Amino acid sequence: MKLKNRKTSEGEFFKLREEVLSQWETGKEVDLKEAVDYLKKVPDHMNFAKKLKKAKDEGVTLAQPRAGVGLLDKHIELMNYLSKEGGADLLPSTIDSYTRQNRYKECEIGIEDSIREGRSLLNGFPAVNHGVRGCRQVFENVDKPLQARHGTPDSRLLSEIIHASGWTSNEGGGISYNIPYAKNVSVEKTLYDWQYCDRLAGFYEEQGIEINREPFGPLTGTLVPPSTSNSVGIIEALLAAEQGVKSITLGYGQGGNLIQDVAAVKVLEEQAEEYLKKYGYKDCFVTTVFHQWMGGFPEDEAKAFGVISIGSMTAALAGATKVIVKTPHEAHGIPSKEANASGIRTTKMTLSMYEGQKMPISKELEEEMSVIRKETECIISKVIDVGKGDIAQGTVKAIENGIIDIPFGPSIFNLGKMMPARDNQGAIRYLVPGNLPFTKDILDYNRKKLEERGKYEKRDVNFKMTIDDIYAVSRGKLIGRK
Amino acid sequence: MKLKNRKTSEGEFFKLREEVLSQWETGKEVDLKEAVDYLKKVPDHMNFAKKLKKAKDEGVTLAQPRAGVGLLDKHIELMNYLSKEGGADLLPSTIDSYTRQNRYKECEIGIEDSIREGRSLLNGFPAVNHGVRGCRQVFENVDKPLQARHGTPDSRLLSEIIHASGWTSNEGGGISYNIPYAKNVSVEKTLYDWQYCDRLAGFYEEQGIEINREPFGPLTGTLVPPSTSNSVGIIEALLAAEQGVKSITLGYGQGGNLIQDVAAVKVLEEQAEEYLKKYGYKDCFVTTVFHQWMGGFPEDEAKAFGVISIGSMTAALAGATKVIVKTPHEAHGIPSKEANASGIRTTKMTLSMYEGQKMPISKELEEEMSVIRKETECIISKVIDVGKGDIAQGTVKAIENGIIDIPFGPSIFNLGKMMPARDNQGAIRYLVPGNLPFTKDILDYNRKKLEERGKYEKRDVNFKMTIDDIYAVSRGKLIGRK
Amino acid sequence: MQDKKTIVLGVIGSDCHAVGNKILDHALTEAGFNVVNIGVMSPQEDFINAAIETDADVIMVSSLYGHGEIDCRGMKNKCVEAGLEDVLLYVGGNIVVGKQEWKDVKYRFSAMGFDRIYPPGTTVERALEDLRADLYKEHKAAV
Amino acid sequence: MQDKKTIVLGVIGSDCHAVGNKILDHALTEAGFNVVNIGVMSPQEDFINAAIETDADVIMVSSLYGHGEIDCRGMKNKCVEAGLEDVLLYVGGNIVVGKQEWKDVKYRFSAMGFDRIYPPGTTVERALEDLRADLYKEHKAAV
Ligand code: B12
Ligand code: B12
Repeated sequence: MKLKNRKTSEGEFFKLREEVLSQWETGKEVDLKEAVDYLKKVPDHMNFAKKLKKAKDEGVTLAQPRAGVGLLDKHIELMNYLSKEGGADLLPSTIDSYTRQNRYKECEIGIEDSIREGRSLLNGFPAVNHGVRGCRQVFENVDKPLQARHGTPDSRLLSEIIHASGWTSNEGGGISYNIPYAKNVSVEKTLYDWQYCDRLAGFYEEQGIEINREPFGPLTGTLVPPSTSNSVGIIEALLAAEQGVKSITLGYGQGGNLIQDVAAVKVLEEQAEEYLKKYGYKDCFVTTVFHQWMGGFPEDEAKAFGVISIGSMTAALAGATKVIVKTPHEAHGIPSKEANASGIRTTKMTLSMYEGQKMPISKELEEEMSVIRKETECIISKVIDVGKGDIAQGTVKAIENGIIDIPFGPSIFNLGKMMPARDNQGAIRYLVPGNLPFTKDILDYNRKKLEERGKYEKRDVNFKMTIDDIYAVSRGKLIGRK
Repeated sequence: MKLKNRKTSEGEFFKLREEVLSQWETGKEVDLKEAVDYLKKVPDHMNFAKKLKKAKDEGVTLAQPRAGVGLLDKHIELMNYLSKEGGADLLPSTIDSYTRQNRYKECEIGIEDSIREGRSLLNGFPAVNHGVRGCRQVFENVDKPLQARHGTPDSRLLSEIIHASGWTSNEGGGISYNIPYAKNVSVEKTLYDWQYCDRLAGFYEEQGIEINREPFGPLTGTLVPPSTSNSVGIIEALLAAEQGVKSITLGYGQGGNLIQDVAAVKVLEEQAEEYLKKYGYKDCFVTTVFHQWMGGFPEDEAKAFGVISIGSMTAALAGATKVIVKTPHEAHGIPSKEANASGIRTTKMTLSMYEGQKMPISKELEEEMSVIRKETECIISKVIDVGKGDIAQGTVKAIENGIIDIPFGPSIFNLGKMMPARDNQGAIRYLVPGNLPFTKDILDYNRKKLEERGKYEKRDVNFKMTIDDIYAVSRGKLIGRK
Repeated sequence: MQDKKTIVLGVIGSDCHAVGNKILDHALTEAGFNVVNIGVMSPQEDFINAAIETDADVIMVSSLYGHGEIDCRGMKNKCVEAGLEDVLLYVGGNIVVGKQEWKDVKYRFSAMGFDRIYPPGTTVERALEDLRADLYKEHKAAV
Repeated sequence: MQDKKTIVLGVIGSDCHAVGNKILDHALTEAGFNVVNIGVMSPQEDFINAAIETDADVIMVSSLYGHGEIDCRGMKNKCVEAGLEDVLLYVGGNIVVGKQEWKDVKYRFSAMGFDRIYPPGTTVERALEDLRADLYKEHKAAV
């Protein structure tokens, strides 16, 4: 394995496939030729990439829940419930945590236990264990496009199985499904494995089948400064594009300051398109996804509805192509299907009240956009720099050195020196920049913003702010004021 | 009765009082001198006017529910529940519809029936029947300032009773509690009766007791163009100020277009202060209240939560001093106390996520502010004009002639020629201007905006749009698209 | 549709909710009925007098504000006394205080003598369907 | 506080939720405990080995992701086998799949041998109070 940002040749790819498909018995159900034929018959309204393109063209924001249970029939029931009772525009299938760790044997146990106890003991849908047969059964029994949503460092087999089953979108990426989700998996390995997933999507594209890919924007969901997650998203977009991916959805997790959130989504789309063009990927179609608040939720359901709505509204005003929906059960556990559907309905109501309404450009919005733009440029150009022009190699080094540093990332490969905190308007700033490659201007700006808050609250600007900010939303406030 | 906009002399006022207090037996419980002593002992945190002033100074938005039931003990229980379980910042007491019509005998029956059947058959708290004794019992058993919220054309006795009981705010006004709430009551009579209520508040102010007055901003709650409701609010503010009222809260009911809503609140405050100053009322303190969506609600509770949140958010971004809270039961009936509290919690969560965040000034916001400002100027200057300088007399004529014309107002004194509809962004415009005294520029602007929508929807610009718009929100959309 | 039927429309009691009333008027008229709209804040007597004067086929009572139960008591009796026993009596809106079990509410109004009882959010289409069924027996539906 | 007590802290199973773990580490250390944090994605064995090596007084297991019930099975037995029968076993986070009746959940984990079982949203203060009660018998509280 020698990681390089260059398109995997068909030869290499097919060699790798053999190994991948043998990782679990259901691998042999995947027949690429037959899969191409199957996918060619998927109607437009069931194709994820096409539905996103249509939404972007029409300027509407689609709503997508997260959901998945262990057993096949229950999962199909759940998907239909969310589509019909919730009004979901796009369907997910959240994959369980054992599958994410490629521990398919434990999935088997989880499935058996779930059958025996009559309740799902798995926290998601074990797609690999259910195989192409099971996944197609899901696809053939729903009325909206399907996407796998997971958090899997090595999702090669999973990707093979879901795409062959008519699921036309796959979430994840070499950074975003490693640092927040794994502890011991090297970045090099994950990037390499995600090149495979991207190459698979690219292969389908070559056959005229549109497959959507979506880097996971929110990362740890906890006080991630926009330029950190935007940089990761853009890098993963460039890596995907190199492997032939055309439909790319870039994500951002709500921070809570309306102007910063709108700015982040706008700059994300703008810079992604610029970078893709700059590096010669001319026919990519970029859409955006806004994640409703990804940090700790309030336990009270009424308050949770407030948090859900505020996210939907921001998504609409930012002009995001879709929004990922939380539920009133978020603080407690995997939601019941009823709670999940109610989250979608709240979201859809909010979205449709603001359909066509966008946040107008103002001095404040421009300033915020410009800050995020500059910070992101610093990060990405440094990544390319340390990679000596190769962005894949650069990413490995950048993470090692803390050029990319994801707050609270559990991975031992994450430097973890950077610390974020909210400023006096609730925007997320770099409190301890660690090794982030910022200019003095940027560092001063971040500091100034945080000092404003310190002064207002008459407190020192330090890590205590970060801790207070982490708890704040679950306790009913955006900013963890002293 | 000769209506004139001039302060009622103390002599006149005390003469009128005798008659007012004899309208129902509880009137004799009011002893003004004793009441002044009672009110002087009300601590600051229980004074409505003071709490509003503090909120405005601190830049926060307070949340106030609507609520009232027929029986005293149940009402006290309800108030405390909303304060403790809901987290209401200010307490209401919504008055029942018989009291609003001064039909105290029917209230008596309603109270008796409610006791017998063990459930409230009245749609609010019959404050006059409960008298000073009952109303003080409420006041002494709650921990937040109290306001009477009603819809009473002649609320003189009600005002006497509530203020003497320590309730330091009263909602209503000569236009806003007539046209939307009454059928046969002349405008002249209502304005006259509300001068009394204002004079009473003014009397207390003279004794050093701050009493807050709040014209009812949303009127019929149904597609009211901002300049219509703002004009009414400003006129009622001027009338109140003449009678010595110092603490004035002006209201606006959410329209649904974010920019228009923010613009409306900002211009309302700005113009009210200008007019008050212009007419020599120099020491008035103006605050604003934003009403969450006042039209037909969706039946689904999850959707209702979305509507509630979007209103809260708009209130926060507009910088309103308080927000009036709806509940997930809105489409069904008077809410249970649990539903009411959950509406408050959703609201408070949303407000505190946006605490300190305001909508920045943009070209779009400025344009909208300027339109509302100009329209309002046209209306108010014409009112003064037809009143030959007397704004009270002008108001009577203005309503007769449709210079002020409230959409769907049930009063036979309302002209009802004007028809509103939404434009392509959902902002409320004048579709049929009736007799509104607008310049050609303004009329053209309104027309142009509506034509944009007509073109987009490929439909004629006519009353069918209005009807579709009336139903839209309860069906999950802001605009009643074809 | 056969002959033009007459409907007396109004909002009962001290109730000022005017929007639904104006829309019902508009829609029923458009659907070909002869609508006699006595408007908001109408006592039982006004409904009955209007029905006598116009030889109405249906009285449609709206109540939104929560006092519907008190306001509608005895109305059927008054109709019968006035010789209007055959005039259909409909009621709709938000006819009781609060969100209650619909079947209980329906039972109580049914016992009061109403022929059709409608829950919050009833569409005009639904009302039209029932009117046609009841008045023209085109497709008789169970209440 | 008397002598310094040792706590082994970690997130069990394939669970990657790191935020609560980092905050618990910070807060327990600040409160004067000797915290041995084995981090996220830790198998039962890692908890037990750490407890043996550091002569721990408490093992605090976090599980957020929903597989807590599967991951915690048999842990008490392994502790006993390793001679750790006296080490307190706490568990907290979002320890089951979904929003379930808390008393049922508590019962199941209690039967598995856990000494203290915490629902979602447990504050650090609550944990500290219990730790002090259990370790220093300052104010013994019922579980
Ligand atoms: C942020 C988050 C994430 C981030 C985590 C980033 C990271 N690496 O840390 C990301 C996005 C990556 C993520 C992923 C997943 N998540 Co997650 N996540 C959350 C969320 C929103 C907040 C967690 C958090 O950080 N809270 C803040 C900290 C400070 O609080 P805490 O973790 O609860 O810990 C405190 C207390 O609980 C207590 N405590 C914790 N442990 C213990 C132990 C003891 C002994 C004591 C006394 C106290 C105690 O003290 C801590 C400090 O105050 C929660 C929901 C919520 N709570 O709102 C879901 C949640 C935990 N996640 C959930 C799930 C299912 C997942 C996924 C499996 C699937 C998915 N949705 O993608 C994956 C997990 C993959 C894996 N292998 O683990 C579920 C768990 C469901 C369940 N139990 O039924 C939750 C509850 C959301 C939900 N309702 O569905 N998640
Ligand atoms: C707008 C509104 C107001 C406006 C009314 C302006 C006006 N003059 O018209 C204002 C703000 C003034 C107001 C005042 C009050 N309101 Co109000 N109001 C509403 C609201 C939000 C919408 C009503 C509306 O216009 N809907 C749109 C129209 C098109 O629909 P509709 O009226 O329901 O009518 C349709 C159908 O119901 C049906 N229909 C109606 N009648 C009939 C009859 C028959 C036979 C049939 C077949 C069909 C039918 O067809 C109509 C057309 O489609 C409702 C709640 C809601 N629905 O969301 C509360 C609501 C009706 N109001 C309520 C109350 C309590 C009041 C007040 C007493 C107190 C207060 N909150 O201030 C006062 C009333 C004073 C009085 N004397 O009447 C309550 C009633 C409670 C209950 N029944 O338990 C409601 C339900 C809100 C709530 N949940 O508390 N209100």
